[in-house]
Amino acid sequence: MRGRRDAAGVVRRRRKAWELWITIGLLVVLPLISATDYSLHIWTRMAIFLILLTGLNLIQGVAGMTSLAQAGFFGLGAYAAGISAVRYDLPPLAALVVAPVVVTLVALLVGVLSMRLKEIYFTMATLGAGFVLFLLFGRMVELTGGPNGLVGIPPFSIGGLEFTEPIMRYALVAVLAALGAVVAHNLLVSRTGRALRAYGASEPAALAVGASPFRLRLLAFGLSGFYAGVAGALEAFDARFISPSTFDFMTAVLLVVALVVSGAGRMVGPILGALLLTGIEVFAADYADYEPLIMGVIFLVAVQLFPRGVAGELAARWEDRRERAQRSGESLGDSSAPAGTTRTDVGTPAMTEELRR
Amino acid sequence: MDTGLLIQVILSGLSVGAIYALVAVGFGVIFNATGAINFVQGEYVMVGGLSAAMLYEAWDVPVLVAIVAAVAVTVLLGVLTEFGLLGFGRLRTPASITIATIAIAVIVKGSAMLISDRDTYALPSVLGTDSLQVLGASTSRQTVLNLLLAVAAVAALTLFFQCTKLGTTLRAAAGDSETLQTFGVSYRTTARWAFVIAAALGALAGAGLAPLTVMSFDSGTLLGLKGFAAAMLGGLGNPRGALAGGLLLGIAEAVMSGYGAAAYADVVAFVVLLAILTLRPTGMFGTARAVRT
Amino acid sequence: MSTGLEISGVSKAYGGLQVLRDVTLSAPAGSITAVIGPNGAGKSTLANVISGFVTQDAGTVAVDGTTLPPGRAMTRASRRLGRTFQNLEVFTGMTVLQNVAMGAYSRQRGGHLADLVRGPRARRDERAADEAAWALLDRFGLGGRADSLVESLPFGEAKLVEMVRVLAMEPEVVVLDEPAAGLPPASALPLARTIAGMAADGIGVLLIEHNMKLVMSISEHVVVLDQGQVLTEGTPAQVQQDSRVIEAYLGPGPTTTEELTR
Amino acid sequence: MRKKISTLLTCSVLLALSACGLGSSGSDTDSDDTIKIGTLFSVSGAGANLGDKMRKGAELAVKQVNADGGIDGKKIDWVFYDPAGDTSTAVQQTNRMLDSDGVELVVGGGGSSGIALAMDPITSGRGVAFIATEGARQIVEPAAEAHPLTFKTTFNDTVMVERLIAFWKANGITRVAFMPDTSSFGQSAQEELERLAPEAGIKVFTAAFDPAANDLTPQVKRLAGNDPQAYLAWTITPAGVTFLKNIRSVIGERDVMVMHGFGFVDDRYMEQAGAASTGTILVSPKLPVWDQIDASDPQQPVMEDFATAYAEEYGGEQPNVYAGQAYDAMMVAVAALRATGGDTDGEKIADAIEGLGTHVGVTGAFKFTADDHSGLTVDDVAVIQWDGSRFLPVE
Repeated sequence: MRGRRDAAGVVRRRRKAWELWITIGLLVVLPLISATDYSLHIWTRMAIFLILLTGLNLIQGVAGMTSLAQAGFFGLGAYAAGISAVRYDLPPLAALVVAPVVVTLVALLVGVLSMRLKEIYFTMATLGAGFVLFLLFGRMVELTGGPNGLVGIPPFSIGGLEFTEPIMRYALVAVLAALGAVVAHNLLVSRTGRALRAYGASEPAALAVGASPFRLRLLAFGLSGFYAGVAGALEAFDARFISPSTFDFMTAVLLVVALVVSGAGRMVGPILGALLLTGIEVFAADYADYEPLIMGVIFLVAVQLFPRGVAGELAARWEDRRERAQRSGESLGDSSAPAGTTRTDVGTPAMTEELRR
Repeated sequence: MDTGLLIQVILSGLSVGAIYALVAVGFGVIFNATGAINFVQGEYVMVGGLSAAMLYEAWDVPVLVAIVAAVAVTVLLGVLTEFGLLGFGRLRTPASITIATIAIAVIVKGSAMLISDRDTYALPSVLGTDSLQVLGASTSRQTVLNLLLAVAAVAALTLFFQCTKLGTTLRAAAGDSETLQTFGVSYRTTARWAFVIAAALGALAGAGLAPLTVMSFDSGTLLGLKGFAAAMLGGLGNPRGALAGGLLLGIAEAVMSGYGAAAYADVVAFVVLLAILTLRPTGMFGTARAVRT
Repeated sequence: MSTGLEISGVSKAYGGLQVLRDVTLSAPAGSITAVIGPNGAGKSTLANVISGFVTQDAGTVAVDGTTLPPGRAMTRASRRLGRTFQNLEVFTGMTVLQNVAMGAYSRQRGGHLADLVRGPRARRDERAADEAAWALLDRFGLGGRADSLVESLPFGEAKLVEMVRVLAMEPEVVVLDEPAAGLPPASALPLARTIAGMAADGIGVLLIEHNMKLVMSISEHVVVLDQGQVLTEGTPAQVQQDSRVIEAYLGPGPTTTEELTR
Repeated sequence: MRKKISTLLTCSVLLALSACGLGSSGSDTDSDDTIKIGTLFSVSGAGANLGDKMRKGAELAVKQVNADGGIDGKKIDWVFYDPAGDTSTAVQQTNRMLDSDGVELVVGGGGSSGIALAMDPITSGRGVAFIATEGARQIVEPAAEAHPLTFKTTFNDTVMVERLIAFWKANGITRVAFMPDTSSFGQSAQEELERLAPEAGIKVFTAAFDPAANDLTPQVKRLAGNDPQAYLAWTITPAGVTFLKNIRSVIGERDVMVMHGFGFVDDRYMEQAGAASTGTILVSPKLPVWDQIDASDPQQPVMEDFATAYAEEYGGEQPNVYAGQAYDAMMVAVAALRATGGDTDGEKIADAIEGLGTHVGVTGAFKFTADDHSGLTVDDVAVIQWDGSRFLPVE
């Protein structure tokens, strides 16, 4: 933190951390709100979604490349952990390490093959990879148990201590989710994170400053795989039973949509997305027949209302007010300023992030 | 070498391939006009087939009338899709339009589930059910009709894109829709025409597929993804490429079912998609386009 | 003091069209060398070859005596060669401070994985880069804009940010690709002062530009490019009298008003 | 002004979604005058058609029991959830049922073996009895050691395969072409057939297919190469119709036996296959041919009452075997509750079910023991044939 810079400089650095503290704060507060077995089960699922979306945010939000492979990687992590625990009797702790490594390697392989492709083609390569993984989960019966799923996964344990109590299972996932959020935050504000975002904003300029697009995006995609591996292993040890249907194409779409709607690229996007996904799952329990239809409508309305995601929209409005305050010397947060003043267009067509990609 | 099996594999591949080709052409039309991937394309096939079968089974309407009505219903759905995507004027980049088509696909499938009450419906073939024996293998007249349908659709579209005014505008839109607007061509009208054509193609594919199997609200999704793989194989946006891609993909799956591990037949489509994207993203006949960064 | 930029025997053809034909020129450190020529003379291609965005068919590009690999634009930064772009290339969605700090990207040693842990060393590197960026912003009067999103700046200021970003790379050589394009006449003077400032810092500036007033006022050496070849070179004064230069720009023979109106 | 509205809308949508996660977690008080029975069937997503029929079967049972006074005066409070074919949703709903809805006994395992397998550890973990309506035998085997509190009212694949092999032997068939789909249903039948057929001297040639396949002629033609005397498909999905159409076009008039597993006993599917389905032989519970069974069979009146009551309740719709299995599962639960006087303790219910002796249900005569938690035998299986308009028993 630089002391002698004026308030704006200092405020900028702390604002980013503010979004990280929201994420960790929620992870701590949720079990305090309601700690029945059922709520803890919900919070655990929410935390697993948070890990998945934090990983996806690195490639989708920061690097600006849509990936439909996250559900496939999520499944690969779950099966890697489940199989090593059930078929090869690996202790759960070791399986929790093996799974992310396996998924990262596969993600790097897919990344090497598809990273040079332009936006939509990269997305379709990830769709293909995700779908091949999903089909293999259902077909390789001796290894994965096929459509019947993999039964008899032991609970997570370190040494003799078994994590069977719901509060302990939540604590395990929440701690890893918080750790994941901190690491993602570090990357986001670091030079690497900036370079990744810079690459999304202007390819030529990023090359000119010496940022290697291929290496950066491969790192982001590999990391998103690592996060999915951790989330998969936790899902395996939490549910103690995994079957292919949880990792299908619809889940891959839901993950991307939840992140885009909540604000890809922002630190607070993943936690909002995780809450949304868990809310939908709980909501779906009551209105079974109409659930797909309702979810589709909410999703379309959200995409139309917020091309840059909820958090993106809220942040943009906050920045509008802050800049107007700066220019006209009003105090920050003076809400009397006229709402919705449009930005001054720079010479080339309006360069909102949305248009630029 | 059992030639009967080889012929049967090829015939089966062509039969399924014709449907993939029709879906692939649909993807191409929308990609040319908007640059986006239309995830609703698979559901157009479902809506076409399902509405034809429901009209036939529920109200005993002659098969041909049911098919024509089904095409009309699907075209209306196409116009609604365009409105749902571009009507609000907020989505501009292909990426955001593509994500919005996913939302609409979920809505269409959800509504179809409610309307069809999760039931399955069948539509008899216009040409009767007895099979044709060809060189020791067999196929159905419906398959021949589907093949003719696919070839005719591709030929018509190729001519349409080349010769008609609207066709050239649709092709130009693929290049740069902003400049097109400066020539007074409304981006919305070209997009609407593109969705009408794609929906009609989808409905025809559905009506062609229904007699071969049964239709349910769930029949569209996987078919859409495989149709996209075929479009990529042939070269996205190129009608002839879509035909070749569809037939080749159908035959590849049939070979896997006939000779390889039949259970993995479905994996073929996505392995092909991955291979094409990494080795030759413009596909076999695609125009060299800025595909790599 | 580095010896600056040397280009020898650079040729480039697109299909049948020979865009650059055996171009040799140099931009010594601490001086401003301009490249002028009519549209289609190959100026932009030259800039792209030097900065590695285009791979030349023949010839070499060297900075401070070391030859640079053809193409591979991202290696230029670590070889201390910076460039700006004809139409503005800035990192939208990021603040002015972040845009300028990106310039120092290749000079920071920290590995990507170290950024995950962001230990003390990584934080120190980052602070150093931000400090340097602040210094540059103050020097060019952009301090107040540090936290505005770059797309909210007027065009002139955005162009300046791009130039300051190049300076943040602490380059030995800078290629300016038509910096004055699109700028109102009033900004020409501050632009000239900025470019002169760069040369004064010992940077070898290669100025590719149409604005004759700007070129002639600040360049020590001018190279005239026509149909991909070096027509002539010399001091601004020599080049302005050279008939071949006038002919290249205005076409052959004295153009009387009658000929024009016939 | 527009921006203000969109902000409010967003926040309300998000809060509403996560809030209802909190709202429902408060558990209802256990009013003592009802018995809470929880059920999961997939009425949307994959297998939706099947789930819908199962829901109606179980619903009919609850209505009948509550109509004549419930169990010793306690009415059944039926809690229903739709996992839409997704296992993780089912796991979460099961937790919710047992933790916050106060469900004391679970009937119905989501309509797919994968879901039932996932629910079993949860219900057993809480000492709650679970009566599944799904096929995979792993749900209840090994009964005594691993699944003491879990039962099911469906046929084990073993029983069906044994009946098939007996039928093939009786008709001198030694070469069979087998086409299972790649679902759990097809997969477990394939294991049983490949285990039991060789002992009976029957050669089995197998080629699987994906339930979403639109053309099975390559597999059929490939198996035809082995000149089998019978073609057997094993699926519950519409692809079974494609199988029938493809068999007719590839095999034509050659007299081979075209057969389906008990998953495909559905007259609607048969009609949709048109002429291609005439003569198809299926192994099945007796329900589809209940009017052909003479009254001496104790199961006949039970099936008749169920069929007529179901048709009355659901506008003349004919029940299929899945509705029958769901109805039986609920009735077995009710019988056990009557035996324990309404006590829903897991062990007591399990002992009661194992002590029911013969419980004549719609699907068959159940004889649950400590080691057999399916309770059905080869005699409960009928071999039926579709004559073009209805199913008829085959001698």
